[in-house]
Order: sequence, then structure tokens, then C-alpha cells
Amino acid sequence: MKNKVYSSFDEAVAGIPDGATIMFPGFGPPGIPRNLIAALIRQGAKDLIGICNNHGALGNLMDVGRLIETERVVKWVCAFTAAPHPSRKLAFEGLYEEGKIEAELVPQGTLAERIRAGGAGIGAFYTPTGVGTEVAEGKEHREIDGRMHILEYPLKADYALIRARRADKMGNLQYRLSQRNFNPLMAQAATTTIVEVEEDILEPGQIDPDQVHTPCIFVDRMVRIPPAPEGIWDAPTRT
Amino acid sequence: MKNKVYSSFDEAVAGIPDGATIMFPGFGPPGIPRNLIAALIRQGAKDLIGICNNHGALGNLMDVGRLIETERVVKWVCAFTAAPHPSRKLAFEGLYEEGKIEAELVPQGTLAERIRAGGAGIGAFYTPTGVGTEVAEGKEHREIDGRMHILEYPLKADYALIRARRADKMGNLQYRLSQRNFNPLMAQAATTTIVEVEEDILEPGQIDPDQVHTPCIFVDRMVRIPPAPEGIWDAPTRT
Amino acid sequence: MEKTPLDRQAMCNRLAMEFQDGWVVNLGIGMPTLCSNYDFGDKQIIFHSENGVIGYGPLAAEGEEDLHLVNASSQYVTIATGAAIVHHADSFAIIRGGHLDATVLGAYEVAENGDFANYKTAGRKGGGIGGAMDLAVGAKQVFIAMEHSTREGEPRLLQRCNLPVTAVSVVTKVVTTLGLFEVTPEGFKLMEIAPSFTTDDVQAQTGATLIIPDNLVEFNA
Amino acid sequence: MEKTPLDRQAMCNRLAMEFQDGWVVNLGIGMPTLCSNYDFGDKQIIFHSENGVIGYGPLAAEGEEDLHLVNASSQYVTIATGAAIVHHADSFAIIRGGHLDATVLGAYEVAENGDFANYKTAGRKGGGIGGAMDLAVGAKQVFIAMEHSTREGEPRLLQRCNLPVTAVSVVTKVVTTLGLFEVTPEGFKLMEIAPSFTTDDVQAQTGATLIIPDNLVEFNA
Repeated sequence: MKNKVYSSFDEAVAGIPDGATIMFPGFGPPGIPRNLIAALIRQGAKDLIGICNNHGALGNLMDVGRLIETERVVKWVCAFTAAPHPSRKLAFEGLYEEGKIEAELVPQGTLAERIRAGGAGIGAFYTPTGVGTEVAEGKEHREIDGRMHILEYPLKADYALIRARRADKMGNLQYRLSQRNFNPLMAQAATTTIVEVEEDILEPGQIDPDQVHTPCIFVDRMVRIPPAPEGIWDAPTRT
Repeated sequence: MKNKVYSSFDEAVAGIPDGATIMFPGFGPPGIPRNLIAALIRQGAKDLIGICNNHGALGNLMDVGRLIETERVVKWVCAFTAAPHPSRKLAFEGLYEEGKIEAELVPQGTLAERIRAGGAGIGAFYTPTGVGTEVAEGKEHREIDGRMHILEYPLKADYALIRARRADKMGNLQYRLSQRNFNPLMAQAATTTIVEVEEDILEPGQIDPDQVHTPCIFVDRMVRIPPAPEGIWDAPTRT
Repeated sequence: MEKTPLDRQAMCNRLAMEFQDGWVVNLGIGMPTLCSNYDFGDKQIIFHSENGVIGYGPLAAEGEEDLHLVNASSQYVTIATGAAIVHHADSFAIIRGGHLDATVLGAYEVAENGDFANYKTAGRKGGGIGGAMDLAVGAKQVFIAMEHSTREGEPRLLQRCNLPVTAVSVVTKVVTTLGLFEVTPEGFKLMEIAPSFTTDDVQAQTGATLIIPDNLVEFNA
Repeated sequence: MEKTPLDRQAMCNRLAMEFQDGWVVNLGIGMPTLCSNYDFGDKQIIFHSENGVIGYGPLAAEGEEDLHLVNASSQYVTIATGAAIVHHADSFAIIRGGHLDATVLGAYEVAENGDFANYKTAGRKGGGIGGAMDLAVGAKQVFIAMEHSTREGEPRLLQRCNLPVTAVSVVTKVVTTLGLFEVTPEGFKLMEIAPSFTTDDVQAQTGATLIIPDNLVEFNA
């Protein structure tokens, strides 16, 4: 059996090259691969293309906002290129307005479906989402069953950085509650998937096959998150 | 809370009209809604359109083959219009060759994806499956990323007849092992989903939210399968 | 009598009164989340969130947050009895696939043809679409809750949106600080009016011609 | 010396020898299932089945069948340690998405350009595609295991398929009762030949010109 368990986050992200396309899950605090993002910042890869629902959050926890602040990113594919309220503006917006970072603004469901298509070998799909809006500009339109749709293409990545609650040594994963969000989709759409795991990594067979959320075949490397302060954990942030 | 628990299969299928489109899951013996199929045959609806991986199996257990034998079906959408071996020929093949039943032969993965698209509001999708074969004839072709694809459209249904291992009164479902197969997809793609349940129907909250396979919002009616011989259970068939 | 606009909770209560037993509802970021405070009595409403939570309950009490569970506004919420979790693509399959009975969204502008704008403000390069475009085309009913006018006193109910639209011809009902409106093929119909306001008051603050039905009633929620 | 064609288990063992540690493999209905009988030693092979089983083991012993668990041939199998179950669309997302390292399928005919036919026999109206078309376009390696000739003695390795094809230009290796063949841009290359047969024997039963390499070896599995 191939060994997928790595002893440190630095080791797990060591090979990520400049220019890599990377998927980052997370929706609100749960499910963000904070330790892997921190390791990626330490590692120093630049000119990265990111695929992520948002571009970071307010507060002092490690997330993709830190990666963007350190100017490692050339392009960001996301559902928010501006914060809902100007008071919540992050570094990304400044960089984007100055043209220092390129962005593709994608409706969240289209983003999720494009990632799914990337992992599922679907060449492209028609969706009604975005018809009549700026998002549809320049896209192919088609009326299907009396309703207008636009054509959207899959998203794949070189790497996905993932966070799971539980794993076995083969790489089968379980998420807890809304931690799941984009994690299973991104694990499937990336060539190499690296996971930070919240609990001790189990022996194969200790996770019920009916209750696996990400099958082991999508997982390449895993690191157990150490206790704080060495490990970075979610915490309520009310800044 | 709406009551979704019915006391008999006959009551659960009572309203299915002539001409309805119905999805039937199952792959090999597991996951076939045998009791609901038996009730549908008793109920007498005709001119039905069926969507199902196969058109029945050898052996003496109740399955879609019985429905087809009784000539209630005008059209069948499936991945097998002929048995792998002529020795395993079923009633369907004769009816099909005589032109008494119409059929659409679909690769199994395209069938599953079309059903998923039906339940997910996707207007159509491009797949590489079937390119260069009879299946692609008359379909729109498009080269994407250097690879040829064909355009496939979603499948929806008026009814899905489903079989699950476990349910709660709200309609959250769990399947066991390969019983899952097409069940979750069909539950989502049908206007009305009717479920036969193998175990006692639980109180809401007794199924872990992280381990629900079909969320309750896709389930309309449920019936607990009674013990044999009244209830129809899977059994190894080696005829 | 002093003219008091409706408060946000009353506005959201009024939309929540529209929800029917068994409905699956998605509440947008901000004001719409107040709909979940309404007392639904015997009605069972299932609250869906973009991140794949099907069935969440009230906000978690301070100090009792479950760090694995937030709603679409990133608020720590509780899980409802009989909830289910799915991943993000399955969550939007629910939305886009027509399985939501209603969504309640905030907006900057709503047009009389049912268009609305809520993701991008004037002159800004970026926008925040989030799940709004999917919710708008997917939900069976699209309800909007918003202030009747901007801080500058400009109307938000318009003949046509000035801002980039989130979706076209989808809004069915709007509640504002001045009342409840229905989007009809003929334009905005004022269904219920805030106490102490006259129809002339409301028309004066509206950028489209209102239809005033004979059975106009006072807003009560 | 009598000329004995290879037996089915030997044929499948030879393909199974190609599987590498950690590979995810789908075995088609019939003969290909014999690949799972091969002793993989330290190599871990994950067997995937169309019905969403990722990691199944040997056939279940008589009387010990789990009625909820079959493979793609509808045989009752055992579950492997560390298995996972997904639904049918996710199962074919694995296949179509390029996540299978190999599939082994049966066939009626294989052409020297990598086309193959396995779902419809001559003159029959119906066909049985099952998962074959998806497996053929999705798996990184498409291996075929079949008799070298038909019962009537007609060749199955051809310049072009006569029957309706299952997929175009996908087959990488073929094992038959006479040996192991690689599909190359120049046509079929005989890599390993069944003991006691000559290359002339094999060519005589083949409907395309074989490439016979200098390093041809005797089949051994």
C-alpha cells in the first residue's frame, strides 16, 4: 500500500511549483485548509491561480486572504470579487482594482458545478444561472425546453488543499456538517489532493463504506493537524 | 409536519396515471423497488414510460421485467435493450423486436448523468461517451479541449419508485452498500418519489445528518416493507 | 400621527407568513435571515443554506457555537431535527433543480418586470454574486426584503434596474419599509401598506407606477 | 506437441500482472472478472464497480452472500477493507473523469486502430451497452480479454470492426487464447505468444497484419 500520510504540512506542499492552479475549499470558517495555506505561504510558490468561493474573510485566522496579501496569486476564480459591505473590504479588492490580480467572477452554483464537471469528465454544460446578467456576456446561449441557458466549462486544478474531520490511512475522508462544502468536489477535480485532518488518522476499515464522503482514490497526501498553537484550528471570529 | 408514511403499497401508488414516466432504480438484485412494482402492476396503469438501467433480470423475483411482460409499457429508456447472452433473453426483447415497445439505448454513465442533470436543473451537457458509435448518430458534436463530445439532455420523471434500507418520518433515507446505485439520483429527478423501506421508519433526528444519502426534501411517500411472504425481499437467484 | 416605516423584523415576518407547511426555503445574507425568527406554529419549514445544510435552526447561543456549522451568512447556527448535509454541487443542484419553494433575498433595486440587482454597486469593479444568481433562477418564489428607498432618498422600486441585474423577471413579492408589493405582468401592485402611510406617500417614493387594488389592506405582521 | 490455447485464468492473470500498486481497476462482465483471482502480493489494487462500489473483494462464499452487495456482473462479492460506496452518477464521474487506471473488458472484435465492439451482435436489433462505452473512453488503459477466434473460426482481431463499435481508438492491450498483443500506431504487435504456437499460426488466425518484434517472448502467466 502506498504511504499517503506525511509528517508535516511543509513536506506535504513542498513540490507545488510556481504557476500552479490550486483549489481552496471553505465557506465561512468551516472546511478551510488553514494549515496547508500557512505551509504554502512559507513554501513561497508564486504566480498561483486560485479557485475558491471567496477571497478570504475578516478576522485574524489564516485563510486564502493571507496568500493573496502576500502577492503570490496572479488570478482568482471566485463568487465574490467584492465584499457584501464596503466595510469588509480585504486586500484582494485593492489588488484587483489596481489590476495586480486578475479575477473571474462566477455564480457560486456555477462554480460548484464547473468543479464537479472537472472531476466528472463532463466537457461543458448548459445552465440557466446568469442569463441576462453580465456573467452571461460573451457566452454561448441556447434555448432548451423554452428556457434560455448559457454554456459553462469545467474547472480542474493541479492541486486541491482540503480539510477533513476524519481519514483512514488509505485516504477515505469524512467531513462534519457544513465543513463538507466544496471539499469533496475539489478533491475529485485536482490532480493531486492534499488533506489536513482534524482527528487521528484511522486504520483502513474503521470508516463505514456507506459513510465515506470522499473515497480514497481522490486523496494523495494527508497530514494530521497538531494541537494548537502549532496546529491552526477554527475559532469563532468576531472582530 | 406533512405525513409521508403510507400504510400500504397499493395506497402509495394509487394515483399514478396512465402515460406516466417512471424511474426504476436497481443494479443486479440490490435496490430494486420490488413491492412498489408489484403494487403498480396490481394498480393497472398503462402506456407507461420507464427509465431503468435494465429491463429485468432472469429469475422469479418481482422486477421491471414483470411490468414489461404485462404490456403496461410503451417506451423504455435503458442501458440494455438486449441481454449480454442470448440465453438470458427476456420478454422485453421480443416486444422490442416486434415493435410493441419503443426503446432508447443509453450508455449507463450517460443515463446516470442525464438523470442527475434532470434533478440538478442542468439544461444539457457534453460527454465524450459514445463518440464514434451508433449512440452518437444524430447528436450534436463539439470538440472541447481537443476531444470530441456529444450533447446529451436531462431525464426527469413524474414518479420515482425507490428502495431504501432506512428512513425517518421526514423522509431522510440511507441505503446500504450497492443498494444505493440509481436510487438517490432518481429520487431527486422525479416530481413524486415513493419509497419502500426495509427497516422500521425512525423518528426525525435518529439519522445522523452527515450520513443521510437522500435528503427528505426529495421524498414524498414511504411504506415499510412487511415481513415475507407479504413483503417482497431480495434473495439470491441462481436459476 | 407620525409616519413610522416598518421595522425589519416585521417586514421579514410578513414574508415568512407566506411560507407553507413543508416548504424548503433559502434565506439570503443580512435582513432575510430574520425570517427564521418568525413563529411558524404547526408549519414545518426546512431552511436550506448554500453550503449544503438542509434544515438548520436558530442562531447558536454565545459560547455554544459548533465550529463546523454555519449558515450562508457565516453565522454559527444550530442543526434542526431531521437535517441532512450535502456538498456544494448537490446543494446547488437543489437550488437550480427547482427544489426550493422560496428564497428571500436582499436587493439594491427591483424592477417592475421582476428583474432585481443585488450583487454589484455603482462604479465598483468587483461584485459579490455568491449564490444569488442561482437562487434567483432556481427557487419557485423569489421574495425580496429591502428598504423602500436609498439613504439618499432615491427609490429602489423602479421601472428598470440601473445597476447590473442579478436575474431577469424572477421576483414575485417585495416587502419594503412601506409595505408589501406583488410583481404582476402589469407592474408593482401594492398589496399591503404600512400603517399611517398613504398610497400617495408610497407612490412618491417609488420609481414606477403602482397598481393600487380596491382590496388594499393595512400591513400587519 | 499439441497446440493448447491459453486458458481464461492465465489470460486474465497476464493482464492483472500489468496492474500497478495503487491502481483503480474496473473489471467487465464475464471473463475479465477472473483478473481479481490473481495474487497481487504486496500490490494494492482497488476494484471499482459501475454500481458505485470502490473496493470489492473476492466472491462471497455460498450461503454467506450479503444481499446488498453485488459487482457489475451481479455476482455477490465481499467488501474490501477501506471500501467506499457512491451513487451511480458519482461512480461514472470516476470513470468518465479519468480516475480509473485501467479497465478490462470482453469483446467480440478489436481493430488494429484500437476500436472495439462488445455491445451488439450481428443482425440483432437490441444491444447491451451497460457501462462499456463510459469505461472505454474514461479509463487510462483499456485492456481486452477474449477468445482469439469466433466459434466459427473467424478472426476477432481485425483491420476494422464489422460490428457496431463500443468506442474508437481506445484499446491499449489485448490478451487472447493465443497471446498478448499491444495496439500500436502501426497496428497489432504480438508481445507474447502462447507456448507451442508459431507466429504463422497466430497470423493465420488474425484479420490484420501482425507486427512481430525481435524480442517476442513466450506467454507466461
